[in-house]
Amino acid sequence: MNRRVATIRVKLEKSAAPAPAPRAPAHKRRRMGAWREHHARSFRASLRRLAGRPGATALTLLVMSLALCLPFLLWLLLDNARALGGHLDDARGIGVFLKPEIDAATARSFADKLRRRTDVAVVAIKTPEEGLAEFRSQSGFADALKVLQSNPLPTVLIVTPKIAAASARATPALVDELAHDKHVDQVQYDALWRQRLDAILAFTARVAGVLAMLLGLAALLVVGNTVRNDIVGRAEEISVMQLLGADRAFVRRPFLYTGLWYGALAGLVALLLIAGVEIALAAPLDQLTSSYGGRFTIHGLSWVQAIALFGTSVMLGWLGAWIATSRQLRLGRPQ
Amino acid sequence: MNRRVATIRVKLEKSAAPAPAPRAPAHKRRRMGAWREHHARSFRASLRRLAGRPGATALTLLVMSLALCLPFLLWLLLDNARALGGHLDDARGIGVFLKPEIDAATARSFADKLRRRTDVAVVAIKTPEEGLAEFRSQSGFADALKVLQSNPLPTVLIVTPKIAAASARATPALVDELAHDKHVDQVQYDALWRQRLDAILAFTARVAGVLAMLLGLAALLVVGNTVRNDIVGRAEEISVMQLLGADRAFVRRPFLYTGLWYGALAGLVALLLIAGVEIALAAPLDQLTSSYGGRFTIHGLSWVQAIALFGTSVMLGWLGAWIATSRQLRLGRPQ
Amino acid sequence: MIKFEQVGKKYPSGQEALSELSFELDAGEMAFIAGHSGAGKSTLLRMVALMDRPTRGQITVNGQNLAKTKARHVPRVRRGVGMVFQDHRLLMDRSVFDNVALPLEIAGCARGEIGRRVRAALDKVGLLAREAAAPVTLSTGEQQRVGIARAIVGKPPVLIADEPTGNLDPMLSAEIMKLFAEFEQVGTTVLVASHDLNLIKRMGKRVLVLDHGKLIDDFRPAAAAASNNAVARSARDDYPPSPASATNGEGQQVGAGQDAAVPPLSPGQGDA
Amino acid sequence: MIKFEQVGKKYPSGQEALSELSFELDAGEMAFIAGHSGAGKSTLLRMVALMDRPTRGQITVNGQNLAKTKARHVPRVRRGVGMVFQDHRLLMDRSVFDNVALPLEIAGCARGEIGRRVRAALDKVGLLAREAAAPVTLSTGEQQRVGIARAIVGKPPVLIADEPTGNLDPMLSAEIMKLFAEFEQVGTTVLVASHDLNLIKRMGKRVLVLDHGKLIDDFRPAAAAASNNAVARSARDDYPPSPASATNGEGQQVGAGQDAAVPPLSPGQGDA
Ligand SMILES: Nc1ncnc2c1ncn2[C@@H]1O[C@H](COP(=O)(O)OP(=O)(O)OP(=O)(O)O)[C@@H](O)[C@H]1O
Ligand SMILES: Nc1ncnc2c1ncn2[C@@H]1O[C@H](COP(=O)(O)OP(=O)(O)OP(=O)(O)O)[C@@H](O)[C@H]1O
Ligand SMILES: [Mg+2]
Ligand SMILES: [Mg+2]
Repeated sequence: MNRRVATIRVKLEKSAAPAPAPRAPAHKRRRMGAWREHHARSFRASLRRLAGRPGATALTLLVMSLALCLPFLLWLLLDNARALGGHLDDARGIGVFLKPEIDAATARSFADKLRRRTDVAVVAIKTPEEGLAEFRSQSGFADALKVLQSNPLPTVLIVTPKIAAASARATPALVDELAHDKHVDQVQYDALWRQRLDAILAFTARVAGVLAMLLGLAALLVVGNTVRNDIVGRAEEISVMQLLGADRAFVRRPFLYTGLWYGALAGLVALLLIAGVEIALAAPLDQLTSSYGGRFTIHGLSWVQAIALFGTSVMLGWLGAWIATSRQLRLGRPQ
Repeated sequence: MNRRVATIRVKLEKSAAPAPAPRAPAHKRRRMGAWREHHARSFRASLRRLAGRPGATALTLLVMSLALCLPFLLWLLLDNARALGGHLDDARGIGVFLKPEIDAATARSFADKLRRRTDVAVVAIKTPEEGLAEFRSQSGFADALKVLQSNPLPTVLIVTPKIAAASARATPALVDELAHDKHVDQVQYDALWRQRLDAILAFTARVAGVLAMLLGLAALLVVGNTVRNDIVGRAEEISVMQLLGADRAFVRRPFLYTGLWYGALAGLVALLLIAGVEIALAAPLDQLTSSYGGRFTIHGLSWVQAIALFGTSVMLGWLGAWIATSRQLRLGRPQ
Repeated sequence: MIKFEQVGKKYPSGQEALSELSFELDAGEMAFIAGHSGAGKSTLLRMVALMDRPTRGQITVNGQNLAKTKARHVPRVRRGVGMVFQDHRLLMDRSVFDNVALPLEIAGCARGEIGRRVRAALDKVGLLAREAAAPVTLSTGEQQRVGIARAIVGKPPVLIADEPTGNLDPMLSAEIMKLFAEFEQVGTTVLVASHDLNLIKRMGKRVLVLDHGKLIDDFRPAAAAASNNAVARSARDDYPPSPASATNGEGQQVGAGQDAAVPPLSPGQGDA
Repeated sequence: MIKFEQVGKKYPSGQEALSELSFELDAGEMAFIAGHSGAGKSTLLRMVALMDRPTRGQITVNGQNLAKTKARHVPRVRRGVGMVFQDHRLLMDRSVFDNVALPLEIAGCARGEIGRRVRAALDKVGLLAREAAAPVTLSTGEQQRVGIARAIVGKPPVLIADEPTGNLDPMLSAEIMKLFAEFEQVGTTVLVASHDLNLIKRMGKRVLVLDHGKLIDDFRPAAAAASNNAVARSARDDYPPSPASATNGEGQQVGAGQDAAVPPLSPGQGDA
């Protein structure tokens, strides 16, 4: 058996029997153990603290989770409103009635010209024949139109403008230009309806944006304030530990765990609240969706978003605790 | 001079010279003075306390005022949305095309019949002549219609259904009934558009309602929690005062003033925030309003509502302080 | 003025702090409570000030039966008792002046009178110069003196003090005890818990000795009129630490009429 | 082990608590700090534990120049100093056991060792039976003893105590002082601030006397080996208060070899 084999055998034996960390000196091993133990103790002790005053903890968690879930709810609302706005776009076609003398070929080339414009998304051509058939089936004038000897209808182009959901300003310019084109007899555009819808969407988006911003701020403030209050109430404990020679990490540990617990629990409560709100909104959402014939599905919180919310909450709790302890730790320095 | 005159003169003299409260014994007067002085001192001292830790006070006020103004903002949003919904109602007329053989008198009696229905708000009659004129001016068929020898249009009734803004369900039944009436040729009702709008409004109202409820809860919790934390931090002060023989009212006074100050300041900040939001929303509101040709004015917070918000805030602060001190005061009783 | 009848106190933890305690203190009488650490001295004083209620027996203070005092009358009873706490219990966010003024504010005194009486009290404990200071900037002994000033400022009919001289040097201790004795002279009932046996001896007052919650001795010196001035003088001699002079001072005093006043205490009680 | 060189401390309020203070304590030496209330005893001890920094001069503790200690090394210095605080500073929401265990936890001791050493320390101050109690349910003297157990549990090379016997009865005080003296014997430097001049006298140790922040005397007894057992015995005789026996006990002691050790202190210093 050569040396390499021996080495391998030693390695195998080593991995088979999990020996204690090999080269750390005894006192260092002991300190590592104590360190791990202190983590475990801080973890349990901070949870016990919260459980020890259930009223105060519940209050704090409710405030924190409300502040956390409200921006998410608003964001959901906004996101869905935007999707809704997108779906409403296809009802926004501009009816362009060409002059009666324009023939099919000219109409087609004019349509191609329009299609190359940057502010136009789709151009559909409706021939006079199609127009008459549609008119007959839709309007209440079926009988009246029977008396017509010839088809008096012109070619109609249905132009869908390419605009952002939020801005309703692009359309009027396009409509104006189309109206003054030499091929065009008249432009029909249900401007009132469309402006209203656009305005409503823009208004909602703006309100939701402002509210979400305020609520995000509130979430931060509430978390910070909560952990700060907790720590101010334990200032004596911190200062005694400092006087006994505890370093910053040791003093911080239980508070950071407290922050983590607050964050994790508040995150869970927030997720529950959001689920509750989604259930409460199921009925009107259903109605809204059915009016779109199933083309449009409202989306709730995805798994990824739920995890992001939870992570944000935990991080906020931890960060709040970190900031608040830093302040208190500075007070314990010798002057 | 008889007795009555004398009495009157005495009364006059009394009211002219405001004498000190006449019959209170000296020590009672002194205690009253001390009581008033303690009120004044508590009032000033509580303000000084808040001013003495500007960071913490600002944090608390921000959280409180955010929690206070958000439900109000949502309520404003909801209220305006409802008003908007109301204004959109008049675009909801159902076009009822009567059969060509119906003459003007029959049409009028049919309209009267419809007006007596509970689910109908307004019925307008459009004669064939009015219809043709409108059709000429609106549609792109002006030239085409010139060739018509007689007026082929029937009488049209514009029926506005009487429904709550939130429920879009009533209309289909009415439309169905109208469509099957023996006088009616065809019913035109842009059901899709209307359903969509109704659904959006219902959805928004539900969301706003849920959010407002959550936020109202948050406001209460935040105020309670804030004052509770403040008092827990001053538990020693309370217990010392109790040991020195202060009664409940005396111990409570400075805390109630603190609660009042918090409430009043948070109320002011909330009003400022609402004003800021109103300014931020001015642009999209303008757009929204202009699409209604000025017929519809968005309303902000009225004076009465502003005062109500302020009063709510002050009351919440006071109440929170009262509840929180009660708990602490019970701890100071001898066992 | 203070009357204990078969008083017992058992804490919820099961600790029996006092048992079968009976004694009576007349108006204007001064007495010390002595006893080992944990003997029940603080518990006894806490019950006089209605900070705690006994689990058995009756306590009467200022003619008021404390067992029958309703919760809303507790403040009135406490206002009649000036208390020096073993741990001062000063309000750290108020100035020395405001701390001492607190009992007067609670009693509803007028502003001018408060200022006058607070300054008089601070002068008595030698802290007039520090009236604007924050309590944290005082030494522990100075804090204790502020606590004493707060207890006496309202001139209460009953004055109780828990270890008022624990953090004071011997000379100051003697001066503070003299101050308490002065209150006795104007008719105040004074009850002081103390470990300072030398000082208690010199004061020549009645001594209640507690041992594990039981009253094991109630010693009344025959010649209670040992001059208070002598106490202060002998204490001054005693400081700074000079064993010879101290022993002399003490020896003199014992020889000069206090030998007869030796309390007939049974030796060898409780180790703590 | 502890070396002060021209140390001065002026508080931000303008109060000059210490000035021109110089002394040196060897490893394994025990000394008392005496002085009137507000003389600067606590201030001096606070600076040894790096709770405060001097405004002038140099302090060396355990061979470490405190002026040059960076903020992140402060904890290490403090771990080398066991401190008994004048106001105990126990954590009220932890049991007696957990309070005493705190320094060992901070030092990173193993669980089993913590238990053993905490019980040993509690036994030394006579509170082993109360290890599970909450500090609020203890008498003030018991709390102070828990604070002493916490200071000695880590066996620090330097032990400082601010008025450790202020709330203890004379017998217990003597026992606690004996405990400190035992630490001296195992090489610990011990510095104790105290008002109890009788006790200081009997201990026969070095005494630093402060007056208004100045070191006015540094008295080293010639015969420093006054038996500690004798101290405890005489204290036991001294309790309960029996002027006759106390005087006898003291007289004997003075006669029996301490007369030569009378500190040559100048009389008539500062009224507080
Ligand atoms: N933080 C502080 N700010 C200002 N002055 C202070 C502060 N701490 C103490 N002092 C003052 O410094 C002086 C010395 O205080 P120190 O606490 O050292 O006295 P001491 O000798 O311990 O007295 P005692 O025996 O009463 O405890 C006192 O006059 C005190 O008022
Ligand atoms: N709140 C409490 N709950 C349970 N036990 C208590 C409580 N307060 C005091 N004790 C116990 O009652 C006994 C008497 O306590 P007390 O404080 O009256 O002693 P003391 O004579 O004042 O002692 P010291 O001189 O040390 O202050 C002690 O053993 C103490 O542990
Ligand atoms: Mg006590
Ligand atoms: Mg001190």
